[in-house]
Parts: sequence; structure tokens; C-alpha cells
Amino acid sequence: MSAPSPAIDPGPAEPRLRIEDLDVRFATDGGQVHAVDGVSLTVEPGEILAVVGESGSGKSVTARSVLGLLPETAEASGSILVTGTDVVGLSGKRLRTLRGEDVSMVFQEPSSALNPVFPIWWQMGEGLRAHDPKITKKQIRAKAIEALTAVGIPDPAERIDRYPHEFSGGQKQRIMIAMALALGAELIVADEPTTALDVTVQAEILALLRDIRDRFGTSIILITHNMGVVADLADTVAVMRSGKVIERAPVRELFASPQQEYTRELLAAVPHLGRRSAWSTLEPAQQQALEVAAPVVEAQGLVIEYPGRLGRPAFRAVKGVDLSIRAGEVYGLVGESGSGKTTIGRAIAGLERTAGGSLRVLGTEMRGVKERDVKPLRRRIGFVFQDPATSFNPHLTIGECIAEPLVVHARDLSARERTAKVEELLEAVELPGAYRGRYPHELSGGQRQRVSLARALVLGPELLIADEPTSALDVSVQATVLDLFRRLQEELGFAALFISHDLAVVDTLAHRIGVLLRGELVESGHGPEVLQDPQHPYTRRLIASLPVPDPVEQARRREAYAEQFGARD
Amino acid sequence: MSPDRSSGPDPEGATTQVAAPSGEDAPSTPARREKRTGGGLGRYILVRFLLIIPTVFILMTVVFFLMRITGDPITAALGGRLTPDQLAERRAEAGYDRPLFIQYLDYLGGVLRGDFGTTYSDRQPVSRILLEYGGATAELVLYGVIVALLIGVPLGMIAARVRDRWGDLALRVFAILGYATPVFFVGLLLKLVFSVGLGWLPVAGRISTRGELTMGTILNPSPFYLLDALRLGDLSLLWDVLSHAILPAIALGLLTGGIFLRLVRTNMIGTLEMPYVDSARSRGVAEGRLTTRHALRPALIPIITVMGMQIAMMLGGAVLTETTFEWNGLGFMLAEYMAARDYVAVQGIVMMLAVIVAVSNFVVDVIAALIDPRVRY
Amino acid sequence: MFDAALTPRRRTVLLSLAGAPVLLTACAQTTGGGSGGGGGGDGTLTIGTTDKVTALDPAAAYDNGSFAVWTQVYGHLMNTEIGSEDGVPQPDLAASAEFTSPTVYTVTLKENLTFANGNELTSEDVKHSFDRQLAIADPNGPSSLLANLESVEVVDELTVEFHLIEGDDQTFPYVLCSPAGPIVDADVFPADAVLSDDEIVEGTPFSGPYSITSWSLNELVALEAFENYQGIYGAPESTSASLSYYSDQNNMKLDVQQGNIDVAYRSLSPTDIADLQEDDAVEVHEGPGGEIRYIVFNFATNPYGTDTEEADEAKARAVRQAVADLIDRQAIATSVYNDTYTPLYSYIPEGLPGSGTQFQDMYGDGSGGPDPDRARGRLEDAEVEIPVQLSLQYNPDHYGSSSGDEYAAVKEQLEADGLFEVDLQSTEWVQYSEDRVADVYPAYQLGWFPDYSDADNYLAPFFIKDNFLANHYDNASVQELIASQRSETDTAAREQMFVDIQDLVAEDVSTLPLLQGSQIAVSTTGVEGITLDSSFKLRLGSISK
Amino acid sequence: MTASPDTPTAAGTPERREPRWHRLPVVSHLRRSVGLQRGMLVAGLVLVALLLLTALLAPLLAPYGYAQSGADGVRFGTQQPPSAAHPFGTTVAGYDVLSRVIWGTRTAVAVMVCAVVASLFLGVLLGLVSGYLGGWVDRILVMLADAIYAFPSLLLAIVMSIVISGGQSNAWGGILAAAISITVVFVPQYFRVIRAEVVRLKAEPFVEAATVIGTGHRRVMGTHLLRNATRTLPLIFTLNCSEAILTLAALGFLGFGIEPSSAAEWGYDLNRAMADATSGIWWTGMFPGLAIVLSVLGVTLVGESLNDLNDPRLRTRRRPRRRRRGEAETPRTVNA
Repeated sequence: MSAPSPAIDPGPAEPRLRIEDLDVRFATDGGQVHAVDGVSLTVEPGEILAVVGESGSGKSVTARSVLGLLPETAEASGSILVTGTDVVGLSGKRLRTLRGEDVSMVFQEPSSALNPVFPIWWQMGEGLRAHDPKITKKQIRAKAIEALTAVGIPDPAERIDRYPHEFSGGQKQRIMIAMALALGAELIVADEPTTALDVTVQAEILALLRDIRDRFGTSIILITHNMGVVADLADTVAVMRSGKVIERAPVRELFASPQQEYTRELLAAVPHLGRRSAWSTLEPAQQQALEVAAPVVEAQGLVIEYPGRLGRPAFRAVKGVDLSIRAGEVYGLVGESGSGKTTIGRAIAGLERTAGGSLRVLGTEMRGVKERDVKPLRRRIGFVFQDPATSFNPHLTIGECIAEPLVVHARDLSARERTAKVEELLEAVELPGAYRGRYPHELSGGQRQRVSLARALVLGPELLIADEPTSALDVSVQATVLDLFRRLQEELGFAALFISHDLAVVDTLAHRIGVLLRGELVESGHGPEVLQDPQHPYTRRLIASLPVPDPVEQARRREAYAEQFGARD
Repeated sequence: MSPDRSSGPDPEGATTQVAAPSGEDAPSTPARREKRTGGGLGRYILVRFLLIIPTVFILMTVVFFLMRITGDPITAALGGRLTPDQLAERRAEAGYDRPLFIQYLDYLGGVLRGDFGTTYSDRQPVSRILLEYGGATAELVLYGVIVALLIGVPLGMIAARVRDRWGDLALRVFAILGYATPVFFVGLLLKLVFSVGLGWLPVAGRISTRGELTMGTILNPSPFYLLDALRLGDLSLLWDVLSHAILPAIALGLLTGGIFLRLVRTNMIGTLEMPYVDSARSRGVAEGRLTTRHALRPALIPIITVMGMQIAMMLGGAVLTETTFEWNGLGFMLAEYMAARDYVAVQGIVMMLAVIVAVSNFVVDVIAALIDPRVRY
Repeated sequence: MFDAALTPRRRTVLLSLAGAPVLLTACAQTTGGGSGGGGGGDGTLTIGTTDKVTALDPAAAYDNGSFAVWTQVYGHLMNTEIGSEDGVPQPDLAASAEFTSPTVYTVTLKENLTFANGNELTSEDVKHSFDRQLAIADPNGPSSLLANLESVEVVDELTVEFHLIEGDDQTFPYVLCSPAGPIVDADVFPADAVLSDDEIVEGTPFSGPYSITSWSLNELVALEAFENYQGIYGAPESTSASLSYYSDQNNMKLDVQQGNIDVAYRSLSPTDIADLQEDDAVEVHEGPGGEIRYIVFNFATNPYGTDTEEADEAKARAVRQAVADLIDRQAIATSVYNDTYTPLYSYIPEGLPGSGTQFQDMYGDGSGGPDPDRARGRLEDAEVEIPVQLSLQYNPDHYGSSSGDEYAAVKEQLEADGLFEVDLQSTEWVQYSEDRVADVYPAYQLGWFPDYSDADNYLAPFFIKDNFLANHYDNASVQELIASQRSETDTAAREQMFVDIQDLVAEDVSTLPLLQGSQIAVSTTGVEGITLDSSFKLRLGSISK
Repeated sequence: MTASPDTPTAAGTPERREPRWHRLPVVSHLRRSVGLQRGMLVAGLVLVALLLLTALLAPLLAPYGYAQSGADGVRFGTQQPPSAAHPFGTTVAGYDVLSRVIWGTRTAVAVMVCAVVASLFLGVLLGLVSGYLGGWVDRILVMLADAIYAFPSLLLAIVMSIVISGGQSNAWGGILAAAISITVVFVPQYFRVIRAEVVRLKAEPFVEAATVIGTGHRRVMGTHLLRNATRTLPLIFTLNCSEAILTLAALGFLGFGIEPSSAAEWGYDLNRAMADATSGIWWTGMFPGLAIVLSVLGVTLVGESLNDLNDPRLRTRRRPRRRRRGEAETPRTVNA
């Protein structure tokens, strides 16, 4: 965090928010879950409090209870004083009065948090009308324009009549913030406000939030799992785990000297841009060897299109990409959503048809290839999918899932041999062999991704394609999966295409990095080259936008960013 | 399944609703995104209408052969009194002894020339049948839909609001009873109570004989009695027409209303849990308004799609209602003509129904587009 | 005519013989009040029916519902008097009609006849009416009734000669009363094509007691009395009337109970009739019915039939006779039809000359009841293996829903004493019609409604060599008798021939007559003049209220 | 973390393992259900069980045969009001109403089973193949299904029943005709549902995972798609059952059903009872009508409950309310 809130004098007054002994329980099929367990927090005027924690730590539940937005299955006790009013047990009109005017919320998914079928001004007006039934349409529109101007939406007077889908994700999040502003909320609860956004947009939204606080003295509770975001924005940090606040400290203090073991682990698990570049960890001889290894994947002028509907032109997802992956090399492909990175991975695995250029995979030209010829290729390629929850057939056991490639490609294997092989792999991915009999839904996300890795590796592939394998995982889990990946790659020496939106993650794993922008490869090279000496402005911007989990360094980077790209937008 | 409950507790309705109001799709399939934007309305309409042709053609073919392998109209009419020779002679005269395929080509030729023929059994031009009975059915369906909407939408919203409480349970059981009770059974009960018992409402038909006579004086009568009654400005006639419509409308409306109720409830529950409702709630919007304004309109999009199909189905499907209440509509006449093996009439009606279904599909899309700003073709 | 289809749940057409308001004053009781929204409120006489009209052109249809309308709007040369005991045709539009030679039937028209459109009705129109029947010979039309007509010749403006193929055809006057006989306007009806309903209504070529003023398909036909009608029925009592068509007899019943219609005619279910009989607000009228129900035996495929493996004529006959012994008609009529049908003991139904009691006398206990011992004796004498396997078919959708009950009762009666094992099956109508003439059914249900009310119409179609039953019944003496009665001019002699024919056929049991339907009309109280006679037609002209 | 924030999952601790039979469709649903939802499911199950048991034990339960109009040589008499000998009275044909209602369950269940088995089989197969293969086969099948869908289903059922049975209406002929005509009507619907599900599943990563592995088409369809696409089947199954009962009744009501001497059928009985009802004879129609309503109600209740339980949005998660009565104050006192 930057200098401690310069604009507003904290003052001795009542804190904006005082949570005391908050306790929330949910009823689930598995019995009662104690989601929040005796949490106490305060937020002063103008303070940005970051609540960090991993899935299930209770941070979101805490945030939602501030607005009394808990589902009916939940039961809360304790007290949440918002400017002096206790929200717990509050209902009806008094709760509604409080919502919006005193405390407002910014949601994780801006697309689903805006009603798709009403124009923006109407949606903004609903909050205003709720608090002032006599407000006229004219007043609403004026207020909406004012608020949209404040959050930097261009042309607000014209665009308040637009519908949410006509705005980009970042703009939608700005609109959400504008809504909070229009109501004059003194406390904004931002629940993972940037998680769904690309990193460059994230930087803009973070800047906006900071600006809001500076200009209006708004207090913000920032719920996030991203330590970079915390380092960038927060004044104070509360670390939550299993429903409890285990540590609370000013941001610099926390990053500099975390008191709790868990906090330390959490911080350690966060990949730090440029700290541990995979290429740099290789010995020169290894680097040399990689440089001359034969390519397993070679793309030249690769074009991939999605057919258009009803005679519309095709959508060109990949526009002439050249890249090659050498044997034993990990190639990291980075890009924001819609850049075509996943498409390239799928094309290499034979899941998409190529429309132009050439793509040779393990010696086979994929352009116009017949399904028959792809099949032998498949036993030499492994694929790890992004979402471990959906990439397993829910009706097959873990053992059956892992054995599937064996069933298809190694028919002569006996059942016992297959079992042995499965256990061997489970062991390799550090899971107990007994997990073989379990069903995917009985495993945690990290465990499933390990199984996914095991399945990809069961046939000993020469090439592994990993499509955002850790983006659905918590940081600490991500770290262990990445470690596992790294270790297995070193041991087995397969070539890999590692696809991610997170430069920091890619850097810790990939020997070479390619940066994709709207279907074009704008930059490619060894990790340190790309990160330390980016050639393309987009790469530079990408790097600059990525917050690092260190408040001091991040403050410096932010200034540099502002210098290079302007304060905002 | 009985047509009156065409898509009864529609299995698809049930499943499509589940995924319906979700936001954008994952960006991994840009093609799907593409569909939402750009492109011309004219082209879209054209393609939609061109797609009707194969559907109609398939139906025509299927109906022709199905009808003809089950017998010809002459045997249907005179099988009980002519000698086999006389029958054969008459069949030959009508050309029914020719190979089926030749007859089919013959019929097809007529259709291509725009000649749908006249019905065999009562010599009515098919176009006229469509107008007359189509009008009657349309009127019945209109009433039915009004009742169904009056039942389904508000009660569905209430059920969604009080979900999982006793009120919800009562409403749901009511909805299930609505489509679990065969329309002829409901009709019987309604008639027993309101016509026989209380004597308030007429038993059957669209209008009394006297009303019919008055109606006969109107120039250029429309197929819609209500319209004609209004044109005449005769209040007793209007009541005459309306009183005849009440029981059929209730019988049909209860059935469809039950389906609508369930549909509205499911979708409302879905949208009430959407983040944007929470988002509006977090800005202090009252619960009632959340239901009636914020959640209703997005929920309506899938509802309208299913309802539209439902209504299209009702047009041809209200056989049981029409039979129970002597309401001479398309479905009822279709059953009649089918029994008479009058395939000319059957073809014509079925073709019209296919077109209606296709057109209503299209209309539904347009309405959905008007409500949903995301869909713009 | 027609095969007595009840079509119980078949559609509604609204055909109403109703008048313009001007005529209402002429009407007797115009008590408009009471039935709110009802049709019977004002002077218009409203008749409900479940029959169906298929065409207004007499050349184009051959069914009950259509003929019921023609009866009101077209005159015939000959017709049956209202209330006639014997159903013998009397001159209608004709002034006189007689055989002037064995093959020439000469008809003289009344003078100054016109159609409702003002056109004169002359012998040319008469010739035109019959010529076009023969020329059009519509597959759905009644032209087959004119099989014996060779040509029609106009003698002068009022006289026509019908040249017949076979001489002294005693059925010909009856044919003139039949659906083939309506007289239509030569200026309106084309000679070689069927005219559409709308064009007919527009042309008002009506020669009967009523004229159609408006006809909207299946909904309303408004009629008014035709002033210049000079036919046998006389001027209508009600100057306006309407026919209301129902698909569901139950709705018709409720409407007549509530006074929404004045008369319900054809057809009400036995339950409805029983209920209505106890209702003081309505009156149930009964008359002899021409409609009969019978079982047809296929001589080729019935047990021991000519096409079976153990073909044996004597055994086959014994089996048929045993069936006749076992049937208890009265029980069926009472339990299934609430006595709206009566037992039929001969081929010619009661009310027509020649009607007898052959099946009462020759079979069973001699008084109409069953006699299992007699049946057993017959079977044993013929050395027929007991129990006899009999496959019996009926149709559930053409003769009313009680058919199922009727045949369940037949089955039960046949099986009661272990003499028969009946395999009872039912088949949908069109398939049934095709199967029954294709020797598929050894024994099957059928019904009949006469084309005209002459006894011949109950014999010839059934028992000549190539009869419409196609049951391979071939009895030379029967065929001879049928041929000769047609030309027998002496009424008494002809009646004796009817008896002889029936005696012979009853011995063979080609078909087994079961029941005779009564004509039943239900009216609200105050409706007068409903006449149900052996013409089997309901004439609206005689009804008033 | 990106997991849905408001539902804390116990994903990390998969310690409790359920016995296998708990995973069976209805059983697992029953175990998951709570409150009124469970009440609905249980009520539905009871009604369905009643229907099935009655059908199974009809010979024991029914006092007389379905086409028996007299016992020991004495006729029951027609349209007799309910009495000790005939608790539900007798029909216009002199049959015992109670017996016909009981025997009617057999016909209903037989049609239900035949129709459901046949349409499941065909619809699932076609939907699976069409959805998976896509292309022209798919397009033609979809068009065909749409065309049939546009045809009023009851009328289609009527035509089919004529075509199939050749117009005959004996017991098994009638049952099969009804069942097959219902099948023809339902196959397009099953087809659409399964196809939609397959098309959805085809894009699921686990199917792609199988493709990437190189799994053959047949194995993908059989192992990966079929088992997951059938997720909605219990629901469709029950809907199909209720529609089968209703269609059978409608066919019977319109006179295209099974004749009374062949089997007992409620729709036919209702048809015959229409005249009775307006003549004050209420018992001949009321009981078959109620039998239809209760059967459909039972099956539909089960179907609706299964649907609710399968759909996370519709499931009741109301247990705390119930708990609260017992231990409501516990958490609060802890805090106090």
C-alpha cells in the first residue's frame, strides 16, 4: 500500500464498520458448516481493508453478512455495526435503508451482477429510488451521469441508455462502482472485484478504487485471494482461515514480517514475477541442450478459424502464429482472454482444425489431417485441462479415469497391470493409491488436478499440453501443483506447452515464453529476456499491470506504470 | 401424450430452464458469441422461413402415407353398405386404386400449384376450413392463454417468493393437479357444477342458436365471435359469446396454467438467485420490487420461449377441450377428418399447424429479443 | 338408407331452419323469455342432432345427416305421408304416378310448381335431377340406388317417363322418396358436376317445405318456410326452425333439458334417454325405427365354412342355428340399451309389411328366449365338436359406444352353457370395412338403415348373390323370390313372398337379426307434432311449439 | 479463489463414503431431500407404489373380473349405486366399478412400462448418436423430430394406434398400440432432451479429455456421454409415465382405446360415464377419473421432486429452519 491514506484524516470517530464476534453457520447436505467463526474486524473511514484467504476461509461470507446478504440457509450471530447500526438480525425496511446508502457492494462477476435486460441508468436509478421514492427520472439520469463520469466511463450521457452487454468487463465493474458512488455509500464491500478481469484491466480497476477512496474518503473492504492485489491496494490486511481471522496487520508490516505460519506459507506460495525464472535455474549445458533439441511442435503461419453462422464470416482466433516447442522444453504461452492461447493448445492436441499455415506435431502435419492419423499421435500427447472439476467423468472412479488411456491404447494390458500402473502414477503425483476407488467429486480441486496430471502422463507422452492447469486453484495449492509439474517434467523430460494468463506462473515453469495478443504472437523468447527486456508495448504493459506481492515494490511499479501509461486508462 | 397437455410438464422445459438465464458463455467458443451480434434481421427471417419448407414437406409426406395406409375416404364413408365391387368401382373413380406413389406425386403437384384441394368428405375448400376452424381454435386458445397467464404468472411468482413453504406446496400441488387431471374430467366436473348444478353457464358450443342467428346478420363475419359481437355492439350477444367461452377457457387454462405456474416458479427461483438480484438488493431495493421488476423480466425470456411453443401446440392440440365443449376447432376437426380418412383436409390442417408452429417459434424469438437486449439479430 | 351410424362423438354442424324476424309474428307461441342465451327462446324451432351433414347437393352424399336436411328443403316426386302407417309412397310434387307399361313409370307434376328462387319447376327439372345423379355418379353419392333406371324422358311440361331396365319394379316409387330422388333446379345445378353448398344456398333452388336463408359451414343454416311449397307435407307449422348439430350427445341432452334446444333427435345414449324419461321438463317420443343390428356369418370362413379345413355345410349351418338358439335379444335390449332398441325376430323390422317372427318361432324356446338344450341338440345331431370356437368381430366406433356392451353380452350368452368359446375382437371402422369383405371375419357385427322404407331394402342388398355383405351366401330360391317380388304388383302376394324369403334365409341364418332401433326424439314440453313413423324421417314442418 | 463464495464446500475432506445403493437415483434423492420437498417425494412415491402394488395384486384385490357383469348366475344390474356388494357401484354395462378401477391399474402400468421402455430406448439411442455425430444425420433427425413435434400429438397417437393395431383393440394389441403410439409421440421429445444434453456434454472437458486420449467414438458415447446424459432421465421417465397414462386415457376417451371386454381402461370408462354423470350417476365416472388423477399426480410428484433435487437452484436447503426449533439458541448462547 502507498502512503497511509493521505486524503482523509482517520479521526477518532466511530469506525465505519465494526464486526464483533461474527459467527455464521450454514446447513448443507453434509451437516452444518461453521463458515465464520468469531470474526471481529473494524474499518475506519477511508481505510482499505483487505480480507485475504483461500476458498472456504469464510472471507466472502463475512463480506456478505455486512450487507445482510446471507442465504436463507445461513444463520448469523454476533454483531456487525455499520455506522452504528447492527446488521445482524436486521430485516425489512431498516436493512434496506442501510444497504446502498451506508454500505454497498461490488461483486466478483460484473457481467452477472448487472441485470442484462435493463439499461444502465434504470439499474442505477433503482437504488436511488429505493432510498428516495420521490426522485424523478431526470434526477436519476443526472446522478447516473455524474457517477459514471466519476468512474471514468466515456460519454456517460449517451451511454446510460445502453445495456450491460454493450460494455466491456472492466467498464461493467466501473459501473458497479459508480452505482455504489451514486448512492453515496461510505463503505464499499468489494468481493474479488478483479478476479474475473484480465490483468491489464485489473490494474485500472484497482487504480479506480484507490482514486475513489482518495477522493471521497470511502472505506473499502476488499475481499481477495490475490496477494498482488492486496499489496497494491490495501492499507490493512486481515488473513482468514477456516472462518477465523488469524492475523491482522497494516499491509507493509504483514508482508515484511508475517506473524503466523500460515501467512508465511501463503506469501511464499505466491509466484513473484522474475524471482524464479525457470530458464535461469537451468545450467548452461542444459540450456544449450534445449536450444538444439529437435522440435516436437512446429507452427508456421498457423491460422485457426471458427466458422461463422448463417453465412457470416468466420471468426479468426489465431492469425498466423509461428512457434516451435523443442523436445524437453516447456513453452509458456501467455495472453489475456480471447487471445487464442487455448485455441492453439487445442489445435496441437487435434481438437481444433487448422485453417491455414502449417502445424506439425510430433512429425505429423495437422492441417487437413484425418482422424485416423491423429489417433496414434494421441498416445504421445497428454493434456491437462483448466477446470479439474469438469474434466473428469463424474461416473468413473479416479482409477478408471487414469486407466482410460491404457484401455484405449494399451489393450493388451491385464487389469492387474493396469491397476499397478495407476497406483504407480498416483504415487508419482503424490496421492495415496487408495484414492483409485474414489470418485472425482470426492477429491479437492488440487487433488483432481494431480489426477489430471497423472492421466495425462500415464502413457508416457512426449508432449504435454497444460491449459491453465492452476487457474482454478488456490495459491497454496497452485504452488504445490506447479512444483509437482516442474518435478515431473524434470524427471520425465517431456516437452510441454504451458498455457496461462499469469506471467508470474509461466515464468516459474517455462523455458521459453510466447505472448499472444488477439491471435498474434507479439513476443517470444526465454523467460528472462521477455520479462526483463520486453520489446512489444503490450508485453510491457502486461508486465507492468501485474501486481507483485510486495507493497513496497508494488508502489514503485505503480508509479512507473503511471509514468509509462498515464494515471488511468 | 395428450395434445392438450402438449408439452405437459415439458421435459425440455425442465432442462432448458436450468441453464437458461446464465450469462455469457465461456469464451472458448467464440462462434457462440458471434451469434449474438451483427447480421441482418432480413436474412434471419428469410432463413427461418426457408426452414419451414422442409418441415412442412416432411409432415406432408408422413401424413400422406400414414393416412393412406390406414384406408381411403370412400371405404370410411360407405364401407358399411356397398358391395365390394361397388366400393372398388368408386375407389377407381376417385383414383385411389393407383399406386400410392403416383397419388402422392399427384397430390404434391397440386400443392405446388398452390391448390390444396377441397376436402373429400364434405367438399369444403381447405382454405376455408383453416379460416373457420382456425379462427375458432385461435379464439379458444386466446381465452385459454389469458386464463393460463392469469393463473400461471402471478401464482408462479408467489410460489417462487414463498418457495418451500406451505403456500408454495399448495400452489405446486394445484399446478400438478392442473395437468394431472384429464381435460375431459375437468370439463365434466365444471359442467356438472356450473351448467347442470347452478345453471349459470351453457354446457357447450361457442354461442347460442339465437346468438348465432343474430350473428348471421353481420356482413363479412370474422372467424372470431367475440370480435363480431363487439362489432354489433350487442351486450347480450357479447355475454352470450363470453359465457360460452368461460368453461372451455377455464378447462384449457387450468391445464396450461399449471404448466405456466411451474415454469414461472422455476425460472423466478433461478433469477432470484442471480447475482444481479443480490446486487440490486445490496443497493436497498425492496424484496417485492426485486421479484416484480428485477427478476421477472430476465425470467420471462426462457418462459416466453416455452410458452410460445406451448401456445403453438395448443392451437392444434386442444382436441380434448374442443371435443368436451363442442368447440369446433382445428384439433377437433382434424380428429374428425382423420376418422373419415379425408387426407386432403388432414394434410391442409397439418400443414397449417406446422406453419403456425414455425411462425410462433419465430415470433417468440422476436419477442424474446425485444425483452432481451442481448439478442439482436 | 345408410348404415345406421350413430357416430356418438362426431362433430357438430349447426343447421338451423330459422326465420327472418319478419316471420316471427306469424309464429304461434313466441315466448321469448326463460332460457337465457338459449336458442329455443323465440319462435325459431331448434332441433338438435349428432348426425353430420356432408353435402347439400343430393348428388354428392349418401348419409343420414345430409338426407335429414334434404328432406326439409327438397321436394320429391313421391314421398311418405306424415304419420303414414305402412310407409307407402304417395305423390309429393307429383300429381300422379303409375306404371304405364312394365318398364315405364309415368309421373305427372302438380301445376304451378316453383322453386324458392322463383324458377318454375317443370318436367325438365325432374329429368335434370335424375340425369345428373347418373351422370355425376359421385363416389360418395346415392346414384347406385338408381341402378334400375335406364333413362328419363320429358313428355310435356308436367309429365316425365322413367324408363326402367327391369319391369314392374315395385321398389321404384320408394327409390323416388330416397336420397336419390330430390328434385333440383336445372338452372342452378350443373348437369355434370357437384354444386358447392354456398352456391346452392345462393341459388335457393329449394323445392321442399323450407328454404335455406343462410348457411355458414357447420355453424348455422337459417331456414324459412317456402311459401309456394305444394308438396305432401303441407305448409310448415313453424315458419322458422333450426337444426343444431352436436358432437357429444351428452351436451345435446343437457341442452334439451335446459331448454336451449326444443327437440333432440338422433342420437341420445340409452342412459340419457332413461334419465330424460324421468325429467318432467321434457317429453320422450318414440316411433318405429328402420335401423337394425345384426350379426353376419361369412359362409366361407365361419366354423365348418367352405374355406375351412373341415368344410361341412350341415355342420356350419348347425353352428349358425345354435347361435340363433342361444341369443336372448330381450336381455340385450334391456340391459344394454335400456329398451331403446327392441328385439328383432325377422329380417324385415316391425312396422313394415312382411315383418315376422321367424327367429322367435324357429329358434330358442319359441317365445324369444334362449334354449341351450335345443342348441346342444342341434350341434350334437350335426356331430359338431363342443365347444365350438367362434371368432366374433364388432366395431366400437361406428355404431355407438354400446356396441362393446352389446357384444360382451352376446359373448356371455353364447358361452353361458359351454357350447361356444367366443373370441371377441373389435376393429376400428375403416379397417373393419375393408376386412369384413375380405373374408377376415367369420362372424361380425353390422347395422343397417334403409335407403327407403320398403321391405325389399331389408332383403335384396343382403341376400342376392353378390350382396354387399360379401358373405358368400348363395341360395338360388331366395334369389329367385327376391327378383320376383320386385315386380309383383299385387301387394298381398308380394307380402307373402317377403315371408317366404325370410323363412328360407332364417333357416340358413345368413345373418342373425338382433335388434331394431326405435326412433327417439326428446322435446321440451309444449312442442307438438313430432311424428316418428315408418318413413324414418323427421319432418320439421309438422312440429310446432 | 474462484469457487462460489457463499457455499462453503467440504471438498477437501471426502472422508465419509456412502454405500453404493445410496447412489441409486431415487434413493439418493430421498436421502438428500428435506422438509416439504421430502414430503412431496414421499407422497409421490407412496402413490406410485400404490399404483404398482394394485396392478401387481389386481387379481387378489379386485372382487370381480374387469368384464364380469354378474356373479353366480346373478347379474349385478346396470348403474347400481355404491353398496356393500359394489362399493363403487356398477357401470352402464353392468360391470363392477371397483373391479374395473383396480384392473385398470394393470392396463395403465402395462402401457406405461411398454411406452417408457420403448421411447427411452429409441429416443436415447437416436439422441445420443445424433448429438454426438452431428452433421447431416443430426440435422435431418432434428428436422424430423421438429416436424413430428409440430403434429398434434394426440392425433398422431390416434393415427399410430390405427396403423399399428390395424384398428384392432384387443388387450395386448391395444396396450401395445397405445404404448407404441405414445412412443412415436415421445421419441422426438426424448431425442431432443438427450441430444441437447449430449451436445452440451460434448463440449465438457471430460469428453474432450477422452477425445484427446484417443478414445473411440463408441466408447465415448457409451462410457462418457450416455451415463452423464442420462442424468435427467429419472425426471423424463416420470414425465413420460404420466403422459403415458394421460394419453392412454385420452385415446380411450376418444374411442381409440381398448375395449372393455379386453381389459379395463379408465379413459374408456370415463367416456362411457359422461352420460351417467349428467343423469346423476356420479360413481361411474368419478372413480376412474380419480384413479387417473391420482396416478398422474403420484408420478408427477416424484418427477417434480427429482427435478428439484437434481437442480441445485431448486433444491430446498432449509434444514436450519427445522433445526432451529430444536437447537436454535445454541449458537447464540455460545456467543452470549
